[in-house]
Amino acid sequence: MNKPLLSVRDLRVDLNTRSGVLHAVRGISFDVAPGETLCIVGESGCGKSMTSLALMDLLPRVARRSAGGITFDGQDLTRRRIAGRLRGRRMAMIFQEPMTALNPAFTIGDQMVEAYLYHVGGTRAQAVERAAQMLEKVGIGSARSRLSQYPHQLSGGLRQRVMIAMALITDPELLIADEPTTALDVTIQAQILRLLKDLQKELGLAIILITHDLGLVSRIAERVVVMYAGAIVEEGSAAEIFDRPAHPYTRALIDCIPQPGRTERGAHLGTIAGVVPSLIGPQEGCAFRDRCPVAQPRCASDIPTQQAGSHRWVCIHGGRA
Amino acid sequence: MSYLLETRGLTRRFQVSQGMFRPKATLHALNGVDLRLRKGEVLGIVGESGCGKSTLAKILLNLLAPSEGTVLLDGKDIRALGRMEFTRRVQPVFQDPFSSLNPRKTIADIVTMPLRVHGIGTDAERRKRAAGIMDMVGLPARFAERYPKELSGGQRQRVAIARALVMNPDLIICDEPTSALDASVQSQILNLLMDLKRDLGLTYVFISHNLSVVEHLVDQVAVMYLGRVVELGMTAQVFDAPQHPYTRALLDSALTVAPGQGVPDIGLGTAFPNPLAIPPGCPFQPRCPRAFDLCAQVRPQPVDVAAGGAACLLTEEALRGAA
Amino acid sequence: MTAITTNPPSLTSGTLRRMLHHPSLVVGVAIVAAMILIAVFAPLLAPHDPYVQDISRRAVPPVWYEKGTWENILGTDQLGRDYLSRLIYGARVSLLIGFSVVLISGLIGTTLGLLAGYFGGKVDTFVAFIVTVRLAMPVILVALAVVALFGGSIWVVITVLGLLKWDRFAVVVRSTTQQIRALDYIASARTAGASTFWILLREVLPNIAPQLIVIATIEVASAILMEAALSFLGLGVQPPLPSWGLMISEAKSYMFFSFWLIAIPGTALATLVFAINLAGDGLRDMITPERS
Amino acid sequence: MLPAVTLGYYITPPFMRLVRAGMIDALNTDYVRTARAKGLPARRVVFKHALRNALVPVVGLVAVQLGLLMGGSVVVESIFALDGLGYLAYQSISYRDFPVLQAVVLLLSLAYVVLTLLSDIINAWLDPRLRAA
Repeated sequence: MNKPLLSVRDLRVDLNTRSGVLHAVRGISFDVAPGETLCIVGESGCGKSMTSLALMDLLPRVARRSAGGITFDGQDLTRRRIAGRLRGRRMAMIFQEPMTALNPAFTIGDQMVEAYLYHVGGTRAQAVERAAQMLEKVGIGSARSRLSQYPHQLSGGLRQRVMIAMALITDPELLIADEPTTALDVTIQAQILRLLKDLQKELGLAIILITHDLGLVSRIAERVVVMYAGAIVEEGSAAEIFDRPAHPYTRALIDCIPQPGRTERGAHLGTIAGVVPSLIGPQEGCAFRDRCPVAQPRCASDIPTQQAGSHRWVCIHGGRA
Repeated sequence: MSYLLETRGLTRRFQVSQGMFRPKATLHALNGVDLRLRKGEVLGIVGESGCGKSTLAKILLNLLAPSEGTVLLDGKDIRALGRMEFTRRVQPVFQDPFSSLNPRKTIADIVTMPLRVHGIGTDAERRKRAAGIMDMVGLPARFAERYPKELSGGQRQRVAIARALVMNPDLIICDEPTSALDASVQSQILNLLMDLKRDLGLTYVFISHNLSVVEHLVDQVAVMYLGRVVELGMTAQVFDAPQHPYTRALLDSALTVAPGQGVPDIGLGTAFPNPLAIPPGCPFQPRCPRAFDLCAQVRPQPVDVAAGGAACLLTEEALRGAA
Repeated sequence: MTAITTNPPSLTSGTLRRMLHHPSLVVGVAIVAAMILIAVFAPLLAPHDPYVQDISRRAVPPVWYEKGTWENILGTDQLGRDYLSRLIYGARVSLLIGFSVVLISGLIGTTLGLLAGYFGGKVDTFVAFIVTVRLAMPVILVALAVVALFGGSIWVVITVLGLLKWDRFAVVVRSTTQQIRALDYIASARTAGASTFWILLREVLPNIAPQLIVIATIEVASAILMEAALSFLGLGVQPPLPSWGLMISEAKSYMFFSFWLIAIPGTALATLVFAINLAGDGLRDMITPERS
Repeated sequence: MLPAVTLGYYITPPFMRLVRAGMIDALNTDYVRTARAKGLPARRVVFKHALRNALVPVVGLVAVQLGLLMGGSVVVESIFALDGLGYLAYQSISYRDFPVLQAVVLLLSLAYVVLTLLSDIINAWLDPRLRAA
C-alpha cells in the first residue's frame, strides 16, 4: 500500500456514565489510502459512530478521546491547531439524518457559502458561483434558484445531496460518511451511493463509510473493517470479508441476512445467540466468546491477530477450515 | 374461494393545511387499493415513503377509516363487525419496539392488556395465559415483572408479538416489524414470525421497505407507489420477472450481498414522489426511465386483483400487441 | 419526544435513590414537608392563641432585640397578638390556598389539555381559543375585581384563583398528550379494543404524571404569592385571619418603626416559595433525561 | 426606577431558564454538529447557528410576560404609588368604579393580543419554517 492519507493508531473513546466508564472504542488502528473506500461495519453499540466522530473531534462532551496517534497526510491530528485547520477543509463529514443536519433558519446557499468563505476565502460572488457548481455536480438542477431555498423546502434525498455538495465545496481529500443513506428510501439510497462513487472517481476522494448494512458494504467498499464491542475483529478487502470471512462474528452476521439466491425462501435464517457484552469496564479475551459457536476455553485469554496478506482477524482460529 | 382479508377500492384522502391564508391541499394517501389474502398466507406490501403503506396498515387495523372503499374480513365489512370482535381477530406488530410498549407498565401488564380490555378470565388466568405466550415467543418468565426499558430491542419486539398473540387472532398486520432492529436480531424475529405462522396457522400482512426480507418471507407481494398498487403477484414471479419499471428499479436498488458488483444506475432522476401533487397520467412517469409521451396523459389501468400484473402502459401495450 | 420513548421517567422504581442525586430537590422537599407539618399541627405548636389581643403588649420586638422577651419569641404585632403563633397559623392559610387552588386548576387544565391533545382538530382549536382568551386576561386584576364583588374570604380567593390559573396545566398537558398520542403503544391499546376513556386514564395519564407534578409545584408557589398579593392589597383573606400576605399588609405602615413585622412574614413567604421552586426544579431535572 | 428594577427582577428567571434550556437543546442538534464538522469557529457555531433557533420560544415568552407584567404591576404600582394603569385599576376596584376597571382590563387584553401577534411575526422572521403556518 502506498503512503496512507489517514492513519489511526490505538484510538480509544471513553464515556463517563453513572455506572462507570464505558469504553466505546477500545484501541483500534487502521489506515485509509488516498482515493480508497473504507467501510466500517458493525451493529449498534459496536463503536463505529464514535470512531467517526472521534476522527472529526466531534465527540459529545461526556466522551474522551485518546490515541497513540492520528495522522492526516503526515500531520498530527491530535493537535488542536492542526485539526482545526484540516477539519471542514481537507476532511469533511456527512451524517445520517438529512432532515435535521441542515440548519432550518438559513438558506441552502448561506450554509454552503459559509464554509467556503471561511476556509478558502475570496468574494461572496465567487463562493456563490462555487456553491452553484457543486449543486450541479451532485445532480441538482436549476442550482441558482435552489441556493435561496430553505432546507424544509427540499425532500430528504435532495437534502442529502446538498449535504454532500456542502461537504465537498472545499475540495477535501477525505469524506467521512456516517450512515449517509440509512434514513433514505432504497431507490434514493442507490442514487446517493452511486453519486458518491462517481464523485470519488472524479475528485480522487477517500471515503470512510460507517454503516450497519452488509449489502451496502459489499457493493461499495474496497476495504472493510468489522467492529464488535468497540474493537476491530476483522479487516480485509471486500472479497476477503464476504467470500472468505475468517472471524466467527463476521460469518454469523453474514448468515443473518436473507440473501436472494443463497438463502432458501422461507428457511430459517442464521442467528447469533445472546447479547453484546457490557462495554463498561475492561474486557479480557475475546468479547464475542459468549456468543461464539466455536469458542474455546483459551478465548478468555489474550487473542492473537492473524494475518494473510492484507486480511487480518483477531481470533484463535485460522480462517475458514 | 373465500378470502380472510379483502380490500375493495380503498381510497384515503387527507386535507393538509398549507398555512392560514392558503386553501387546504388534498393529500391522496391511497387510491383504489384492491387486495386479497387467503387464510394462512403472507401478503407483502413494499414501497417507499409516501406510497401509502402506513396509511394502508392503519386502515387494515381499523385505526383510520377509508374515504372510500371497504375492508372485508371473512367477507364481512369490518365496520359492521364491532370493535370487540374485530380487535380479537386482527392484531398489529409495529415498527418501533421502543414506542410500542407503555414505559410505565410491566411486561405482564402489557401482554395481558388486551385480555383485560375484553374482560377475559380472572387475574390469575390472564397471568397464566401471558406466561404461556411469553414462553412461546422466547421470553423468559422472569421478565414478567420488568419494565420495557430494561429489555433490549429484540426482546421488546417479542413482547409486542406476545401482546398481539394473546387473543388468538387470525390476522397479524406487521408494519415494518424489523426495521428498527440490528441484523442479528432481525433474523431472530423473522424466524420467530415464520415459526408462529406455521404452528398457529396465522395469516400475515407484512409491510416493509426491505426487499430481501419481503422476498424471504412472503407468498405474494404488492408493490405500491404514490397510493396505488403498481404491481401484484406471487413472490417468485414479481422478484424474478418484474413487469413494472418501478419494481425493476426497486429490485435493482436493493443492495444484496454481492462484492464487486457495485451500485447499479437505476436511472430515476431527482424528481421525488410527492403525494400532495400526484402527476396526471402514470404517477411514476416523472421518474420512469422507460416513459413515453402517452404516460403523461393516460392513467394506466389498475392491477387486476385476481390475475395480478402491473399497472403500466407498457404492459397494456404489449398485451394489446399480443391480442 | 425522545424523552418519552427512550428514557421514561419513573415514579415507581428507584425514585428515592434518584432523588438523592439532586440535592436541591431534597432540600426543597424537606423544607416544604416541614412547613406542612407545622401547618397541620399548628394548634399544638403555637405558644399562644393567634387571635388574642393584648393592648398592653403591642409591638414587642422579637427575642434577639434588646427589649425582646422569651414570652413572645417573634414579638407581637401592633394589636399585641403573638407573632410566632400568627406566623404558624398563617402557614395553614398559605398552604391551604396553594394546594386547593392547584387541585382545582390542575383538574380543569389537565382535562382540557388531555382532550385537546388527544382528539386534536376542532376540540384542539376550541381549547387553544379559550387558553388564549384566558391568557389575555390579567389574572390579578380579574381576581381583584371578583373578590371586590363577592367579598374577600379564603374560599372566594381559592375559587377565583383555581378558575383562573389552569392555563399552564392545559398547555403542557396538551403538548405532552399530543406527543404520547402519536406513539405506538396508544395505537396498540386501540387495536386491542380499549375505549378512549381507558386509553386516556390508563395509558396517557400515567405518562404525563411527572410533568403534572412539576407544574403543580410551580403553580402552588405562584398561587401562594398571588394570595399574598391579594391580601396585601386588602382584597384577599380578611382580618383577623392570619395570612402571611395580610401580615405584610398590616405591617407596611409600621415598617420604619418595627421592621421585623414585615421582615418575618416576608422571609417565611420567600422561604416557602423558594423551597417549592427548588423542589420543582429538582423534579424537572430528575425527570428530564440526562443531557450530554 | 426602583419599580422597574423590582418588576425586572421578578420576570428575569423564566427567561434565563428558557434561554439556557433552548441553548442546550440547540447545541445538541444535528445542524450544530454539521456546522462544527464544517470547521467553523466555536463562536460562529454558537452565535449564528444555535442562538437563532434558541430564540424562537423566548420571543413567545416575551409576549406572555409583558402581558403578565402589565397586570402584575398592580401590586408594585400601589406600593410605589405610581399613577399607572395598574394603580388606576386598583383604585377603580376600591371605589367600585367598574366601567373604568372594564376599560383597563379590555386595554390590557388588547395589548396582549397585539404583543402575541408581534411575537408571531418576529418568529416567522427567525424561523422560515413558521412562515407557511
